[in-house]
Amino acid sequence: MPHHLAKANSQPRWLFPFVVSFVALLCVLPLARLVAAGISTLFSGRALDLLEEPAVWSAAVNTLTTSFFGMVAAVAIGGLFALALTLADVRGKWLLSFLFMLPTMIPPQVQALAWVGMSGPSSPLLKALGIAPPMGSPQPLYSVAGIALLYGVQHAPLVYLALRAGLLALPRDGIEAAKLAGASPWRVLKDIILPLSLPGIIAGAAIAFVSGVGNFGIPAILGLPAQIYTLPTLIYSRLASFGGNTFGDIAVLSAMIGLMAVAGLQIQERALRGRDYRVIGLSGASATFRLGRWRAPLEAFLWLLLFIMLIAPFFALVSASLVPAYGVVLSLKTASLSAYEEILFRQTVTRTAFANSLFLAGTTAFGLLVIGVLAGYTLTRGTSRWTGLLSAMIEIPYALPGIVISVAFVLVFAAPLPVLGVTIYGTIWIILAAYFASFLAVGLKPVVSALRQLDPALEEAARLSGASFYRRLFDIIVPLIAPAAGVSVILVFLISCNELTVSALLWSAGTQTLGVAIYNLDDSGSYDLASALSVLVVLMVVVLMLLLELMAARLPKGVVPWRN
Amino acid sequence: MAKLILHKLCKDYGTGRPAVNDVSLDIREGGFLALLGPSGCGKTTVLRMIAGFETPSDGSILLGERVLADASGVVPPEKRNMAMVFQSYALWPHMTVAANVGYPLKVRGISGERYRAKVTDALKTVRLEAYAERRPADLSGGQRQRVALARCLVTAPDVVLLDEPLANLDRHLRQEMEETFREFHARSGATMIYVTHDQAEAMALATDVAVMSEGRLLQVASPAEIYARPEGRLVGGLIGQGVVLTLAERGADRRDLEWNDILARLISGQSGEPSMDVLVRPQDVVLGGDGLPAEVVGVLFEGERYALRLKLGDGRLLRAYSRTACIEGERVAVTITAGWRL
Amino acid sequence: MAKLILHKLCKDYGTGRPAVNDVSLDIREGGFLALLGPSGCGKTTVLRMIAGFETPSDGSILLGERVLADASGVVPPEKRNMAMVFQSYALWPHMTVAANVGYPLKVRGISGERYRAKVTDALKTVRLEAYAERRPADLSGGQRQRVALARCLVTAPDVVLLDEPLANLDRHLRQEMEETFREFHARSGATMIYVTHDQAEAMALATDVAVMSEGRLLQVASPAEIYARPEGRLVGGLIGQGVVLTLAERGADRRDLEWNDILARLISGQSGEPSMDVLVRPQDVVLGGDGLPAEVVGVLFEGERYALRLKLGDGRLLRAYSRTACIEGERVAVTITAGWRL
Amino acid sequence: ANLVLYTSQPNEDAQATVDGFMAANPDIKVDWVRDGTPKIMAKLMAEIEAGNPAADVLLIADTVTMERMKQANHLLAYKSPEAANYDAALYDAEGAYYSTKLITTGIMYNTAAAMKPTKWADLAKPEAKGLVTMPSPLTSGAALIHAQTLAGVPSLGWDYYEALQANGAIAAGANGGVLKAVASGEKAYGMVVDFMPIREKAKGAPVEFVFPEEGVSAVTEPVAILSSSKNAEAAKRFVDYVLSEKGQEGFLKLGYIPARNGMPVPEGFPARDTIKVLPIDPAAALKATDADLKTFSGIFGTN
Ligand SMILES: Nc1ncnc2c1ncn2[C@@H]1O[C@H](COP(=O)(O)OP(=O)(O)OP(=O)(O)O)[C@@H](O)[C@H]1O
Ligand SMILES: Nc1ncnc2c1ncn2[C@@H]1O[C@H](COP(=O)(O)OP(=O)(O)OP(=O)(O)O)[C@@H](O)[C@H]1O
Ligand SMILES: [Mg+2]
Ligand SMILES: [Mg+2]
Repeated sequence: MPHHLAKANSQPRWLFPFVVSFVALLCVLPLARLVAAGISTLFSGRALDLLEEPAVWSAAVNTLTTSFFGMVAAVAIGGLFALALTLADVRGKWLLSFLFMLPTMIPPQVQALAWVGMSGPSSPLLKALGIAPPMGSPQPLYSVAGIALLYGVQHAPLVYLALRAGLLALPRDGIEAAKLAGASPWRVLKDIILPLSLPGIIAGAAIAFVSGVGNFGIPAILGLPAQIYTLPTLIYSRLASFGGNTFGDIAVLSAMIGLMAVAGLQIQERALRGRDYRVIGLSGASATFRLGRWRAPLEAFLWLLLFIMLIAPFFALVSASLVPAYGVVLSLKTASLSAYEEILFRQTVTRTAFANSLFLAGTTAFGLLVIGVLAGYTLTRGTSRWTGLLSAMIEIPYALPGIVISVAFVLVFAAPLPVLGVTIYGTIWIILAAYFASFLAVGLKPVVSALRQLDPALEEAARLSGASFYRRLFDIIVPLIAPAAGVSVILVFLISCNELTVSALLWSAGTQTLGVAIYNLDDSGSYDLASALSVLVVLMVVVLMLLLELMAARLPKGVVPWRN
Repeated sequence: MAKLILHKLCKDYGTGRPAVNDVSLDIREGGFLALLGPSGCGKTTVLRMIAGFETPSDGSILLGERVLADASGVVPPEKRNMAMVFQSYALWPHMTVAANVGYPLKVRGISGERYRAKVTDALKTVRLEAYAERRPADLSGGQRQRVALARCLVTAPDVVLLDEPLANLDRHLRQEMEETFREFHARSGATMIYVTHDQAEAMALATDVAVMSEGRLLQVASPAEIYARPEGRLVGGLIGQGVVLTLAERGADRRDLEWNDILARLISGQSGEPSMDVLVRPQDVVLGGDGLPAEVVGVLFEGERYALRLKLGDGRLLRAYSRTACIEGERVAVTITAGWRL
Repeated sequence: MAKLILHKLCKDYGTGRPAVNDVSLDIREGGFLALLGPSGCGKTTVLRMIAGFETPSDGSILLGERVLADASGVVPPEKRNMAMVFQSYALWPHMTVAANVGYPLKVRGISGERYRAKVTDALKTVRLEAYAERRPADLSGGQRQRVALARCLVTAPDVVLLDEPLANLDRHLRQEMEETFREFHARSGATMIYVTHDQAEAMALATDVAVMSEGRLLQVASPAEIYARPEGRLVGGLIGQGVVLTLAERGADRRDLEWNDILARLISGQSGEPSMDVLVRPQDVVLGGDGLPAEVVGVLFEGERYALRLKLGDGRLLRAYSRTACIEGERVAVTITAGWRL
Repeated sequence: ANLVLYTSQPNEDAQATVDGFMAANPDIKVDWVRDGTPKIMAKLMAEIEAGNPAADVLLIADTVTMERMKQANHLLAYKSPEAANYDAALYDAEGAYYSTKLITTGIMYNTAAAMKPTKWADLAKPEAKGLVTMPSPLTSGAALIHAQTLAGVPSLGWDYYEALQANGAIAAGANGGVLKAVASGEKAYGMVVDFMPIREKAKGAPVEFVFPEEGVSAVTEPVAILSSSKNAEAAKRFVDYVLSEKGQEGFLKLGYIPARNGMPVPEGFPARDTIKVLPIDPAAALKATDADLKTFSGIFGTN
């Protein structure tokens, strides 16, 4: 039966073409269309002019520095939580890790405002302590360092999630062997745990870095007062003065961001190259460290961090939702629930927005899980020379500010689709497509790093048992990378649940998302309503997480990230 | 270096059946203990408690005067100065072979020329000089095991724990490695505990042999002693290839039985009589001459000789060796030159 | 079922030295081939190519008329209907023991009563009925290996590949498992390929023994043949515990040498003469009587007997067995009853 | 197909406008999309680039943007009969766009502030050092027009902005950010559009709004029909409606100053004729935009 013969590739023939065409359709095509729109600019002298503007370069430098230091901060905070909550005998793990998911859910601009409020002249906390700076004193957060710090806070949970799955797959006996070799816990961490979880750390760092590159809310609030522009805020201000060059300009600026993302990817590949993380004879047992007298201080520190990152901004949000107008001091007298009443019972848009966002976030999360597993499999097991290019193509859309993605999607999808003759523009499907493109990188990263750690023998054993590609995917691979898959779903869900800038241009009547609804309320001066809606979103996420908790017993082990 | 004392050691993983149950054992300073026992009897668990990876559910472990583990707490593994070959090797996949082997040295602050010399030395002993820069994933099973061995022997530990360290090596390497252990033991004076399924290995290496079964310690003695004078059916069945015959007791007072004693009881057994267990090893079953008639029911070629299973007239089975080939069904005469009452 | 043919098989991992080099081998339908060879000689690699995990760099693999792998492509493992025990077990940590064992059945669409019966049966053969609901992480090393075994034997594969399947089992289980293999082989008629370091095991089980070294196939023959008539120094040194003596050739025409032949060449060797290699096995070295004088230089207790290393007057080393204890330095007389010219 | 409106009015206002129109024209259904001017423009331009703009009617912040659209031939010239009731400066002579209301930019201050400013010049005084904030023309259309307007006033000019910069004023973000900074007490004074502080004050926020003596700038939220509209008839009726007395009353109710002649002002505002609106020529302003942005950036060091 010579026709049975195939290359020794472990994947079905359609897989690579499928992944390539998915990426081509959703990631490459829109960006190519954007470049085409700006092509006249690119080839006229305008592009050069743009590159000669010092403002562009300083924005590029700001983007790089803020994202880099933001990544460092996120890796430090997220890494600390991941290590403490997966490997150490910290008490209250469940609650700590449960709460640690939530800072991502607080919209970046809200987070930034809360921090400004917390540390500025009007800070209730500082006022109570009597150390509030006088009105008009300079705000230390209005700086590159401030932006980086908030990136760190905002993206630490992403690092935590990406790293956690890798830590769970660490071989227990490898850690034991190092201990017995005489290595102190600190050395074990440095020599064994960190290097072995490098794929997870790098995945988390990359997500944090790229999230910083594309972030708009934080530099808009913290950077602009100090005239610190990053590429997204620069793009935004270019859009504000819309002219004939705008598409060309944003194409050029996007290309710069794309280059940064690709450079980041290169560094990442370099860091991982030539190493092997396959855990031989995966045991499934995980290790723990006894902290002894360090436990109490560490716990206190974790709770303090959590307070600053989550509880303080969340209270700022809650109090903003309870006062009738901005600047009114919250007291029993001034507090009212009218904003909630308005949001819940009078504004019909709220319900639509909840429904839309839940649909979008859920579909994106699970859709990208499927695609992420397939693409991750291709990228890690595949032998094609094109995998490097493919992962770059996947990376770029996430790094671009949402507004660029949405412009690109409008450009491609505003006209009816060829052949079919229908247009998805103006429907919810275009938002979904844009989410798929934007968040593929987020969904993919944890899965790829988990696949890297997997002992190939486990899959081989399944193949020899006669399991076809689909069988072993469902029976072996997915359950084995379940923690990473869970992380991928939760990350994408959280990010797309309060996503703003992608849907901002793509929504139309009836397809508002929560992010759009909050932004529009905020933008039109209804801060109380915007805050109330944000609080409701956070509560909704908490409820969803609790539902997940109830189902946890029926899910594969490790899927629910706050359970051990 | 000092005496290693296990005192009423217990370990229950919470599965209902304790994995280790009330094990008390003194291993003298610089002793070489072989731990034998069927698969799943708790050998690895004992080693893991000695190394400090598992906390005993009960009992204590002492190294000389120093309490390593008891109800009040445990000394962490990194402070015990022990070394171990893991049954699963536990190599670090992100390090090269040389880095794996050198890691315990690095931790001890040894570097430069001395580090390199020691690593090269250790790799030479396990015949892996040429593989220093490989990653564990690119090695064969036996090569991985040898890396684990080199890593274990590269420092000067007080206690060396070996969990089936030679299971994946061929006979030649095995003999070489045994030699290495013996040398290492003599040179360093470390206390060694050696888990193995290969009895010849255990007997050849150890100064003491301990036999476990189902979490309990059955007997500890020197190799010659335990081979010659096993206590109880379990140990008797486990050590050597012998079969256990149930014979009428009938006033036997010695434990060493001779052909006459056995013959008398073999031919005239009555049910209801008090009985005793007698261990008969195959090398004590001699074919030919005028013994009892038996039928060959199984012949296995072992290279050097044939291992036979024989059936006596009354259905009892015996094992024997033969230098020449036999055919199944052949009838032979057997004499049992020695038996040991368990 | 059909003949399995390896034709000029090569595998180079890109390390400079090919792991498998030009191996050609026919395994007859329903044959039971034992693959022996030192650690790292390429045994696992051969199995992995047969299973389809590695693509041969060169050569081809055929099962009867069916080409499994050649330059033009390979049949994927899932279409080969083979089963394998991995050296590293490759158990799925997320499944229970029963689910691990039953997975190949599930893939084949067997469910319900039949599934349960088969799984229970397989677990019974490896004595793990009580562990059906455990996870692999909570098992001992030998228990894991037994799960891998059960998973391998639960279906009816055409070819069974066993990579040191008994390395972590004690002697009793080992014997039982050997028995299981034999039965399975007889019942299913599957072609079996068995990698082991234990020669006795290999000889006892296999219908054919293949010896590899450094990626090359040295000899294939029946167990008795390969033991009695090994070809070349390498195989001779590998099979059995013998030593290889270099003796003057001096017109020897037979390969079976007797005491007289050996003695003559032992006492009057001149340098410069053409020489030959003669394999002398320890069981052929008899102590006592009026042989050559020798000194005991090493004594290892092996339980059943003592393994001695002897030094002849001219410094040549021999190995011998003794039922009684000897002391190092003792002088004995030896006769060599047989030798084999390699 | 439904009439599609792109607007930058706040949500509730947009809904109210559309509701009013549909009540008056029950046969026309309106879909509307609301976003900040830059975003809605980005969306529209991308649609135009893709050759399939969805919008029929635009109702967005400023005439300068409309002028740009007009010069690119994206707007339909329509002579509305209602134009007669409007000051000629408030609509395009060719009928490409019509102002619908006046949104002025004045000064707001936190009631805790030491000085009560009455004119623009007060913000450059030492009392206000480091306490002034304003929206950036780079982010806000209203802020751009405001800067261009003040720059055209002889007593102020770009020198005024230089003085502000020297006095530690910052220019960032949009009007909402200014409102928050002043209301929360982070800053004491801000340049901001009128309706925000007036509404917030009514809700109890500690802020005040003043119309400075020199006069205020205004954006006029013009309405226009896209030349690509497939619903031109309905679009024309929409334009007529917002310019009609009925439509203008709607804006009044929402708290805006109607552009139509002879209309009252909303509560909290001084009488219409006491508000001195500084003039601006959209075409000239458009031409000067790039240069003005550069000047502004030069002063404030933004880009
Ligand atoms: N993935 C790999 N990359 C490079 N070299 C490899 C790889 N796998 C095995 N080798 C090398 O190929 C040779 C043969 O390996 P193989 O695993 O087949 O040996 P083996 O005969 O099974 O040995 P053992 O008895 O120790 O298991 C070894 O020298 C090994 O180092
Ligand atoms: N983590 C665990 N949780 C629960 N039971 C365990 C765990 N580890 C081992 N056991 C059980 O404890 C018993 C003893 O295990 P141990 O690993 O000590 O056996 P062993 O003597 O080393 O066996 P082998 O020779 O097969 O390696 C076994 O029955 C095993 O199933
Ligand atoms: Mg064990
Ligand atoms: Mg092998």
